[in-house]
Amino acid sequence: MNTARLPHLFLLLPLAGCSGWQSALDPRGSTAEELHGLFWLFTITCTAVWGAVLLVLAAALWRRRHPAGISEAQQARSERRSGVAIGAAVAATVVIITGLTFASYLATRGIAEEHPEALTIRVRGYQWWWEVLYADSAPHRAFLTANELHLPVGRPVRLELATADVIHSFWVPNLAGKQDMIPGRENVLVFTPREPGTYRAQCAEFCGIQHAHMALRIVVEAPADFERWREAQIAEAAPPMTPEEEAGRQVMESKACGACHTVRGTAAAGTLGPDLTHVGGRQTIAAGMLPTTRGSLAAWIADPQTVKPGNNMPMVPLTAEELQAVSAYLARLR
Amino acid sequence: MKHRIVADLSGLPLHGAGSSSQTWWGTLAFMLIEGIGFVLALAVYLYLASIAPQWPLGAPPPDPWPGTIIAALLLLSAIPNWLVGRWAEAQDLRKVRIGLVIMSVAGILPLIVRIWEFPALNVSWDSNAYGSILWILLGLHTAHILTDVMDTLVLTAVMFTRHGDNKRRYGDAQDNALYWYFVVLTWLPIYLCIYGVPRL
Amino acid sequence: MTRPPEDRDLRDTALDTGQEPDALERRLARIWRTPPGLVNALSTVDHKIIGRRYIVTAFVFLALGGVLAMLMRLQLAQPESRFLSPDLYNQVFTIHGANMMFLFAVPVMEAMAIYFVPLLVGTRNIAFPRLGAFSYWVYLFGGSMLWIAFILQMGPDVGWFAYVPLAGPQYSSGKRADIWAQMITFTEISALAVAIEIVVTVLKQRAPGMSLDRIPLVVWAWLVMAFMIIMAMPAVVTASSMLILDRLVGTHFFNPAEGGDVLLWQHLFWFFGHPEVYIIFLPAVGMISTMLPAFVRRPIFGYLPLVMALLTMGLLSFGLWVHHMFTTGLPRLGESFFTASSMAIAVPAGVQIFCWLATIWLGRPAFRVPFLFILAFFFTFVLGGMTGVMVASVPLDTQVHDTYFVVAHFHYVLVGGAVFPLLGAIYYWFPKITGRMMSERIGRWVAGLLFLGFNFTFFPMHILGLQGMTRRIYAYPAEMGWGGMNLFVSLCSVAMAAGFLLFFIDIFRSARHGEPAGDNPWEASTLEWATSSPPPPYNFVRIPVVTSASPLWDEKGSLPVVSGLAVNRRELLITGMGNATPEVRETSPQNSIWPFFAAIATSVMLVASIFTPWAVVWGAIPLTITLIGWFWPRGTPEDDS
Amino acid sequence: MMASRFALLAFLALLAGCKREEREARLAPPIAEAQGAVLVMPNGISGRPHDVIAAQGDAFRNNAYQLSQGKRLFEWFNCQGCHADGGGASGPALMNGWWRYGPDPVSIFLSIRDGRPNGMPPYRDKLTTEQIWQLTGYLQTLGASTASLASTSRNDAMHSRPAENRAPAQAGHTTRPSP
Repeated sequence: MNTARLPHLFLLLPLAGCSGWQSALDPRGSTAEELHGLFWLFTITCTAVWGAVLLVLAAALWRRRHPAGISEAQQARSERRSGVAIGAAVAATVVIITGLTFASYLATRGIAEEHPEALTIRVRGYQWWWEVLYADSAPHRAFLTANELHLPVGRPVRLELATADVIHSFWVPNLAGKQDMIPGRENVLVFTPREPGTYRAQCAEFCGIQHAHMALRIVVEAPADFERWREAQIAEAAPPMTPEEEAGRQVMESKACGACHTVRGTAAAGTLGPDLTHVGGRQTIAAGMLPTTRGSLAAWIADPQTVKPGNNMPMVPLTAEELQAVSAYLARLR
Repeated sequence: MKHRIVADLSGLPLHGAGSSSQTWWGTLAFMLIEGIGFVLALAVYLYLASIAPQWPLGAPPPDPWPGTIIAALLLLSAIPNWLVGRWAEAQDLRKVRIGLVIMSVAGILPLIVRIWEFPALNVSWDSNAYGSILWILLGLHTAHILTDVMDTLVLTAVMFTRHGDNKRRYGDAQDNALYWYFVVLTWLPIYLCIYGVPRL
Repeated sequence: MTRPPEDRDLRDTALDTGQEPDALERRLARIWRTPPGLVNALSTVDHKIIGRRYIVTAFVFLALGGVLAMLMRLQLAQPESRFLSPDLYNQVFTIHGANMMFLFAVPVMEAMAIYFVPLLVGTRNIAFPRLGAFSYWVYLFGGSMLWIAFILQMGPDVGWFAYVPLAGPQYSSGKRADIWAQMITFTEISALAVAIEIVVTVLKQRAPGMSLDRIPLVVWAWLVMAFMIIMAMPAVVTASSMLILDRLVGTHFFNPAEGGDVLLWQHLFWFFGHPEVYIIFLPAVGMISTMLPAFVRRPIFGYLPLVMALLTMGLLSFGLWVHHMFTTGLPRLGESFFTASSMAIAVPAGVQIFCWLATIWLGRPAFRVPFLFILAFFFTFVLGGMTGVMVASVPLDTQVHDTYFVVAHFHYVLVGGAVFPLLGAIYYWFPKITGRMMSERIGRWVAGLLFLGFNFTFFPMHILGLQGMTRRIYAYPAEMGWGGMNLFVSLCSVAMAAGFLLFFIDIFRSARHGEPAGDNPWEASTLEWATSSPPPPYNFVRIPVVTSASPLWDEKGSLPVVSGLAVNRRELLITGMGNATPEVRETSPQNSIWPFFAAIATSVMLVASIFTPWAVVWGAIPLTITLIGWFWPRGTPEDDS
Repeated sequence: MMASRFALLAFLALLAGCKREEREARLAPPIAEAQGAVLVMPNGISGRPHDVIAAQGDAFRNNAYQLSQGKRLFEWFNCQGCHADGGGASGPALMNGWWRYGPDPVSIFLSIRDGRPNGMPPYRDKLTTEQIWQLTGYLQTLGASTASLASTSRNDAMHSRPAENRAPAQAGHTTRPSP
């Protein structure tokens, strides 16, 4: 039977998937590393068991003859032997299962440890974007951003996960396992990013029409870079530099934009959509749909329902000049 | 394959009672299904109570009188119910007829009292989760009384026709009595939950 | 109606005069038959006719669900595809899941039970056959409702699990989630009805001598399945009723702001949902245990451990539901308990595998098509079991939960563990149902295409999941690098679809032109092969007597039977629960149109109650009338005693 | 016979539900533009808006998706700040079936878009025309004496008024008993 040879082929395939910026096989954080070890322990053990079962099956099929005229005594003996073999196999199953359960219990304990000096960030899921709040003991140093998380490398993080509407699930496979965001409850996720880089997170619990496009960037950077970023975020929005940008700010304030979005330092103070104070400095817009460029901002504002059908941003009627101006202004907000 | 006859079963009875009757098993299975439904509803009640900051939620405890009267009526009805079961076993048509009429009345009485029990809960189903689960528990039990009363009424009617004097009908009467015990028994934990738990 | 006096209590012994050789057969056929005509077709209570309808309907739903699967694969074949809109895609994956679980997998296992349990235990009809007819119509109407709703853009789009609050009143507008909830009610009513029939048939209608240790393993499996349905399905009916009440009359079961709880839904749903998997899986392994002996030419090795394994799995499956909720932030200690219990179920599953291996080891395998499906089962299901051990671990589950890894896992378990054995069982029992063999040559192609197509379609999904591809997404950005593997998966899924297509072609072809099968084409050992193919309306001319677990192998030459049953009315034997000693000669109901009417009344009530709660009140009136019509005595010979 | 007639009936009933479930996330721009063409005084001095305009509002009143969007906006734009979930506070009640400026959709549309004296601010700069129509559709279900099949249901929030699909709204609106 070639059934016995196929598994080797399959075994090679996972190796192809060992890297990626949203991959559980490429751990870059404390929790993910722990889980990665556990994953290979389980995978190797299970593959061995699976292989053993198929080998026995193949052997059983191979010896298929069994002369019809076998003696009663022989038959009874081989049945007895089979009974013993089954007993042994069951015992082995129990041992393996117990071992794996214990290993997974140990891993759970290691993961849940809290650190007093952890950086606390509140992440809130919305249909279909993420709100990120960097709290601070001094209220004026707290700030809101969206769809992008910056973390200093090596420092434990404590994410407080909540939702504004339905259940979402926060998952950065490179850093940690997932944790749901559930109405009426607050969950906490603790981990330590170990290597700088940009990772991608995605909502893992089905949350409605645009569940597929609810992504989050996680930028893990050196502590100094993180502090610089943080100070920049605390600041109010950059002032417009050109007349076009000035016109853009006026559009932002006078048209429907400001009813939902905040740009700190301007009259736009809506709280229904993502905070746009530093939108130009983020890597993506629309929760990971498009890279942040002036062009993609214009495309998004001009027709959000074609880019991301069903999302809650309406198509605000703007003239071509207004559209140009507002996208120039937003791109400037670094 | 050729047949060889090894036994003649002509002498077997034509209808069995109790565990020899299919309908008895069917009744049992229905009671199991519905019993699990009740257990789940009660579990939901206790689950909601366990996560609530206080219980009952935003309402005074329910007024216990109508529920207590129903409990008393149901417990009392167990006596004629037991008698009907015995008369049915003895295949006494006249007594079964009388008994079933009594049981029809005994089934309708708690339904009438129940009209006052819903307002006595002091909470609406759409006020909060406490009100919702209370109404569902009571509604579920009411539905069971209602179906058993319907069953009793139809059976009573059959008993007064030419189909009445038949072993099968006596079996039905026994199964109906069995089911009524179930309706009575399920009320007790529900009663305790609705009226007892908020007063703990 | 007056009958000639000699008809009263006429028994088969009276027809043994030898003057007419098949007088008994003709008499029985007249009593048990379903006459031609539409009304009679709607009235029949013959378990074989109902079972056949049930099986065919379930396979129609399988084909429809498969079409949806292919639509999804077409959509996902390339990044950011715009072939399906997100709104449509969400309906498609929801209906694919709900359809496969509620309209195919569970019903088809029940359907096989309706057809084969009476034949396997040696009786003339299933218990409460009118309930079976009712169950079928309710199932058909409920399934049709879901698909009609889909055509009308009212298809549920909340996932087959319908988590609140997404499926709740605020976030799911319109009637889509209500359609889902009421489809649940339909299918659960029909499943519970069948479960009762199976329980009573197996416990009380077994052939004399078929004591508990001689029951065919598949019947044990169906018995455990029936009990699991009885224990598990009320939970989902409770949950879906609470959902529909929340949506329709404003109750607050799942509203955290008013004392409700979102996780309550998940607890209730998975308290049903996990046993559900075993409800599908246990009959399938039962089929393997029953088919295997015919292809290795020896009785199953380890009958008792296999029965114990079935019972243990049935029991344990009720203690695992939380492993679907490992990422919801429940207390750690509880999670560890559920890890342990989830892994523990690997032990009885292992026992089964080892017993089958021993059976093959000790026997002489014949590579016929059903046996090929059993081999495909081994390869696929054991792999799915292994990934099952992985998802049972809390920490690992936090990485793979809600990713394509899980999609791969449960398709391995459900397709490998249930559909492959089921297809094997269809090849195995098709000759009994139709009297004709299916093609061995096409069958090998079917098995090969499905086995290869399945593995190449679903194995890469493990890797996709580990690479971060989450479930239930209608599109993914090209930059994720999942495009290549998704295209590969979509291409391979065509092979799988071709396998199913070929299977259906073979069914149609063989039903008309297949080689005549004879009574026992596999020379198998169980009772259903003791009667003709297809079985006559009365199943057995005389009720067989069982003296071993492999009656047709151990009774060489002639089959012991009993006589003395009445032939002037539908009569069967009620036997003791433990060792099947005959207790009563009981009647079996005649055909009736009322179950059909009752099913219509039920359907009207359920569909209307999606729109107004008052439907429960006025809808109850026709339902009551039809039920009275159903149960009102008719004074037929079946009513005598 | 009976079965086929029943099937036909069920089919027709469902067909009627068809439009109610359509989810049009994006109006075609010309339609969106036409929907904004509501003037207070069509002929410059007085007069009623054309019926066609009013009919455009129908699509928003009988479609479940549009109504739920309207409900979301009602919350998002803090209508309850003045109208208190429809019961009325500093602003008038919205669920007693009494409309100060008339019950027709166009009047409601104009009230939202252009504002009204004594405190109702104009929303023309905060909402798009489509959104104002969605809100209008939703408001009409608030005071309905019979609930539309497309009507929204309760919110996952504190319970301050009966669900919109429980009509007539006022009848079911009892004050909560105090503990």
